[in-house]
Amino acid sequence: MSDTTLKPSRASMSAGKRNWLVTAALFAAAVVGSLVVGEGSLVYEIFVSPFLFVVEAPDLFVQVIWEGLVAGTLYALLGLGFVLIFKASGVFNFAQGIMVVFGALSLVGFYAAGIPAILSLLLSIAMMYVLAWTVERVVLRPLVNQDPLILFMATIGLTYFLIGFGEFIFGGEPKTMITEEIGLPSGSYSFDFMGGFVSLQKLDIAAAVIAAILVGCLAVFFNKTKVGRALRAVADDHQAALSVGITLRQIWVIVWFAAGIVALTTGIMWGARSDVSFALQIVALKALPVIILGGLTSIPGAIIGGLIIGISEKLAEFYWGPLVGGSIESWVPYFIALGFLWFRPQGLFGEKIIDRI
Amino acid sequence: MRTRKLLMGLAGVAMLAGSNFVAPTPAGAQESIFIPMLTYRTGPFAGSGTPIMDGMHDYLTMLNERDGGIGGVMLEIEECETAYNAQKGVECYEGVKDRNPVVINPYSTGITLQLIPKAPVDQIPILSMGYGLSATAVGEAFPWTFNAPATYWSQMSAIIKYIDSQGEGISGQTVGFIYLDVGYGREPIPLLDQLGTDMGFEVVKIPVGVSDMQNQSSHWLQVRREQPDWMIMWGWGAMNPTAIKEAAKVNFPMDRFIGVWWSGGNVDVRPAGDGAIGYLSVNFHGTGTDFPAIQDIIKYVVEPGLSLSDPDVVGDNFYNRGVSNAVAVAEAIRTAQQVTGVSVVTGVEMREGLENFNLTAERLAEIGLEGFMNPMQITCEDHAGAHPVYIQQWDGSAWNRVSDWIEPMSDRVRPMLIAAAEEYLSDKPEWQTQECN
Amino acid sequence: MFYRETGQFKTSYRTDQAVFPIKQDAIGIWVLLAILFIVVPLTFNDFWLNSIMIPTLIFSLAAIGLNLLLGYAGQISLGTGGFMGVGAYSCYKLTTIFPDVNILIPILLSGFVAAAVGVLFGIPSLRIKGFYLAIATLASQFFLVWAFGRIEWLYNYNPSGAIEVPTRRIFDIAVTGPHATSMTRYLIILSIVVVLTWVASNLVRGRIGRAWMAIRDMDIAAELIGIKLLQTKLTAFAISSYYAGVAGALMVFMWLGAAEVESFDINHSFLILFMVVIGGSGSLIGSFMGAAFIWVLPIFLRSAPDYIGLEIGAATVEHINFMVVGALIIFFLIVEPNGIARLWQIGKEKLRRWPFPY
Amino acid sequence: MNTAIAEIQPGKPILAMDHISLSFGGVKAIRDVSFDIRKGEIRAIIGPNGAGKTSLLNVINGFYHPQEGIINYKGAKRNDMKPYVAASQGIARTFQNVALFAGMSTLDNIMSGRMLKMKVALPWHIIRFGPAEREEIEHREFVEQIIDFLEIQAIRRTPVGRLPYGLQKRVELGRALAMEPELLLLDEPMAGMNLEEKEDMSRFVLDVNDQFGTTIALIEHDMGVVMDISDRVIVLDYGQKIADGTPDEVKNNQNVIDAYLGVAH
Repeated sequence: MSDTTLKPSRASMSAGKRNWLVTAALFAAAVVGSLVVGEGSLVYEIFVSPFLFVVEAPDLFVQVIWEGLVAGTLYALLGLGFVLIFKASGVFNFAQGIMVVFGALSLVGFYAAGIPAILSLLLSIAMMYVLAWTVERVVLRPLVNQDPLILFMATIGLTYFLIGFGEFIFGGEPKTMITEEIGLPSGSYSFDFMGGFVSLQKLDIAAAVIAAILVGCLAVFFNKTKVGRALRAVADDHQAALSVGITLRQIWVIVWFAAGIVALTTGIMWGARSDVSFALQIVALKALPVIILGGLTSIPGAIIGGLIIGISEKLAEFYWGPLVGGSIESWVPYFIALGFLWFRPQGLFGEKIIDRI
Repeated sequence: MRTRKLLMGLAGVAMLAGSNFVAPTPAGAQESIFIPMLTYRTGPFAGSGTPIMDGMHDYLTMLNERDGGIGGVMLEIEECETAYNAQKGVECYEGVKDRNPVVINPYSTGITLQLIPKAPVDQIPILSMGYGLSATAVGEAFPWTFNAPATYWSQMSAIIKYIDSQGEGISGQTVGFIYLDVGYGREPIPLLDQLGTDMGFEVVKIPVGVSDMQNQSSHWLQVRREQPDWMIMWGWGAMNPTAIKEAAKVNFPMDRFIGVWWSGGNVDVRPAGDGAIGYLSVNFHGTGTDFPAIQDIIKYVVEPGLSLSDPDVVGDNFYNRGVSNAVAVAEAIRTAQQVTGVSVVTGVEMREGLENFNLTAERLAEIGLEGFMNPMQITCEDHAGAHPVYIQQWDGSAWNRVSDWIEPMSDRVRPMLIAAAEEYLSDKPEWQTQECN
Repeated sequence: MFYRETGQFKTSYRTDQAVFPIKQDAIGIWVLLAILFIVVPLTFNDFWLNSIMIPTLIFSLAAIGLNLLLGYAGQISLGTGGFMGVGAYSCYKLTTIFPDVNILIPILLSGFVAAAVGVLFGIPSLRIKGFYLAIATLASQFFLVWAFGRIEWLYNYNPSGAIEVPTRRIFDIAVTGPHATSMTRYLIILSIVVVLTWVASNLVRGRIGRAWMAIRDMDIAAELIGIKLLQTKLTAFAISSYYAGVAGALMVFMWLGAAEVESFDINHSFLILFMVVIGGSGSLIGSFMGAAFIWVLPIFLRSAPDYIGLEIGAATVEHINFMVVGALIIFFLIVEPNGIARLWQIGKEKLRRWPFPY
Repeated sequence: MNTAIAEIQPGKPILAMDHISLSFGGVKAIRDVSFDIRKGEIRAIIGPNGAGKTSLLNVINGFYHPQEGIINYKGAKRNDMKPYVAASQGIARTFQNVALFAGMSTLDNIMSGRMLKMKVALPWHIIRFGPAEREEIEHREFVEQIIDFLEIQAIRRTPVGRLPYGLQKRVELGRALAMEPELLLLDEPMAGMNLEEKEDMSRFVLDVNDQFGTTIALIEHDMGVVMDISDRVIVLDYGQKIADGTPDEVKNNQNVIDAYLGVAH
């Protein structure tokens, strides 16, 4: 090997040990706490009562997990958009959130203009392509080789622009997603479960299925097609990508387009769950803890990160939120991500950050 | 390099232009009544805001078009966009305050809170109609702030009264309170807690953070766990339709789910489709277009294309909310003209007008709004008036009134308002109060 | 011609290390201060003072804080809004607990509370870098905003959940609350900002600034020349948060007059970050230019249609505003990624040589 | 750390490495290497690419911690010394790929080498008056001497990122010298230089050694330079020491010749 210098993993070794110690300490505290301090005390409320309730109402527990899974799927889709772009172009694309809104709005907008639903869907996909092409031409190309922070800022600028542009065209008021028109199911399956019931929304099931199909398509695209392989190559080596006969510019358009399709899908799903409004981009912020948890460059990371964040935030809000007055979902995901990052600073699946000197 | 030069040139031009651009200066001899509107047609709350602003704008424009203003004086209506952002709101206020605005409608509890202390100094009354700080209903303590037709506390007490009147009564029941986790949503909590103790019902509070407005699944599982008998919602913007959808998802009975009057927009219930049928919300004015005044709006404003509103939205609940607000402003101006004898009224006269405000049933009929609202009176002591409200129900396409006018529990609310006002003033020794006789 | 340093020879290291080694710059800054302290208060109306000068100064201060962290120490933070909130709430607590103490003392002390919180949330910077750190700092942003709403003690159990600024006087002149004139408030803010800017420039020119820049440019090498990373990064977080805290306290006490939790939301963090990057990261002057640009541009745009006599609805103006601001930000980043401060510097270089091009 | 560190007499070992091994995961970078560096000498470390030379320097200044073996510096065992502690005990270095602070000027870069010597506390820096200013001027004077010594007066104010490679190397040496090190580690100080620059650099290295009595350990590929300026040479190959001695001894060592000519092991 050359004189490249990998930092030995002293930190992670001791980190493992520390991790174990913390777990042990928490466990011990829980046991001691539940023995020493009785019902109603803080320790009891934190370490015992939620688990008792899990046992008491297993149907709710399953329901919470399911809701977390669905939210997690959508977070994963949001995160996927970020990761696709970051991996191929090193751009941390803050505009992913507004792209979600923009995609959903154009779909609803086309439909409202009297275009049939399926044609509207195709047109909105075309719209995402136009967006990708324009972004590459107007924003990325002049900023090539700039500092990542500058590119990040530029995507915030893009966000502002798209907010104004979207509201200018579609108006600021919320719209109803054309759920049935594009063939999404409504209603729910309910079944009895251990003395209670679990209800699964058909829409949520569809969301999970569509997300899985989308991820599958992306996987095929990346692994089986020439363009896809070039995209993977570009992350490692720009020269290699060029040798396949695809320019960097084309690759950027393609990844932004792919991220646009992911955004459109997310927009449809989330829009169907609530409504299509500019407030949706606030939800998109939830993708941030997801991608740092999974690793900025890893597609599996985004998916697993999304599920971890989704499930754990719902569990936290449901079982522990009421203890501190609720609404802890806004910050819990970040702390979960921080916890993971402390032990793996590059995220679960991210490329190892190597200190070189 | 050339672009750099160009940019520097541009910067230079911008600076020059900037030096010329002077803030709006006070007009000399004023010939119209200036009514600034702080709007939010953008941002996450635009869905609720836009129809309100349209309704308000259109009614006032209609007065200009049909009657040539009020008392022969034209109204100058100007919008300033705040996007529900408190800082932009203050900026808008600073921009208009030197132009003798007759009244400020802040349209955000956050902006209202910032303007309350400024109002007496700048002598511009604030009309926070159906929102803002409940305590400002105490006229002695807040001479310049008005929050008719009722405070949030009055409204909450009316909701509790409604619940109490249904079936077995409220005692021993559990009431869930889901609210947007900002000042607005937290406002009614003290009263709710108080009534809970007094009337023997349990309160379960479920805050929804702004970032989770459209992500409420865990909140509604909380509801499923606690199994409250009733749900009350203090929601706003994108939170409302999401909550209604989630409520349907957990099979919460819609006819036991009551929204504040800001959670009763048509845009709030439509996305939930059939799931929203049966949902209740509080209101203090009529919906639909079956009022002569609203027909006039359509005739003089909407049809000539002077309105920003989608014609379909005219008559929607929030559109009519805006109309009711405009009616209050217009009638207060008229009262001010009568009381003070000044035709081009400004803030000082307007305050008189508001304190002598008395919108009788006859007057409502006169202006083409018979039965649109309950008669409304504001006095020096009571700047809100504790007016009755009613409950309406969504049937899938329109709102239907399902209750009589419900009087709030003023005997309980008023002492709490006075206590809150006293507390507000406690650390403000220089606060300007007034005596009422 | 006039901007030339020829003939100014430094005879001691002290003069060589001065803030403005070129004489014209030093004179320029005194003239500027004279304008800001004397001409502006006498000539500007309330709108200019309240809606332009005061917010620009306050945001400049916050931007300087973030610039110390981002531009000098190289640590990205998206938690500025939260830290401003810590300053505002601490100031509120301090002045309501000690109502008779001169209000300037709580304002300046509240920065220390923000600094302490900043250090706490700066700890992850030890292991996490770049965008990972940026997002990790969002933890502080969201947690703090949540805590401001949830801990009722912070807002003295007000039913409105907001903090309302009481009137405070210095020598019988109202400096906060509704009775304080915009001129008084402007002068106080200006004085604080000038002093704290001077302090910042002292810090960045000395040992501490060099340590920050060293970890920014190459943290491993910095460690190898004897810089303690943890201590240096945390110092940067502390001082940066101090500035943000004081800016937050000033924002509520000297500008807004009351504040809800939302006054410190994530949009603020982005706003300040914009100011730093557009102004020029690693430049104190840039912080002022960025703040002025980002704050004044929308106000300018909003009143522009009036001046050219166009009738456009307020909402449409706001939409166009968003588009123009977004487009201008991208345009600026393309033309000069190092910010307005760099343009300023290039302009000065040109001026030094003028009228001889080379 | 042991604070009572003995003064080492010239000619006695200032640093002794005893059976040092370092590995990353499964890869062994250094295997069982022992050698010493005597005070006042110029010690060269040579070897083919990937021989573990830089890793060895990284071990010496505490960036890596060997899994096995003992490091003895100035009479004290110090295996897990942190880099900044190493720096504070007089070990300075330059890097194979220049590790300057690109955004800072030459002056600031070299001033940063004085960091450890500057003690004035934060409050004084805030007002930059009295002690802080005096200290700044005092160290500035020292740094100006280094700038004169390295003949880089003209680039004092230039951000180092804009300097050509040769000058950057020189600035980096300046930064290391500003630390007034007892042991100076130079990682390929002449890489990528033309003949003239190499001569200049060699002169600086010898002058530093002469004038300040600084002990120097350097990695260098140019055999001519190594043979000219070093007192003793150690040769590494595949992480193992294959020779140790004066330049002449090493030159004639069969292992060294094999390693450099690539004879199969």
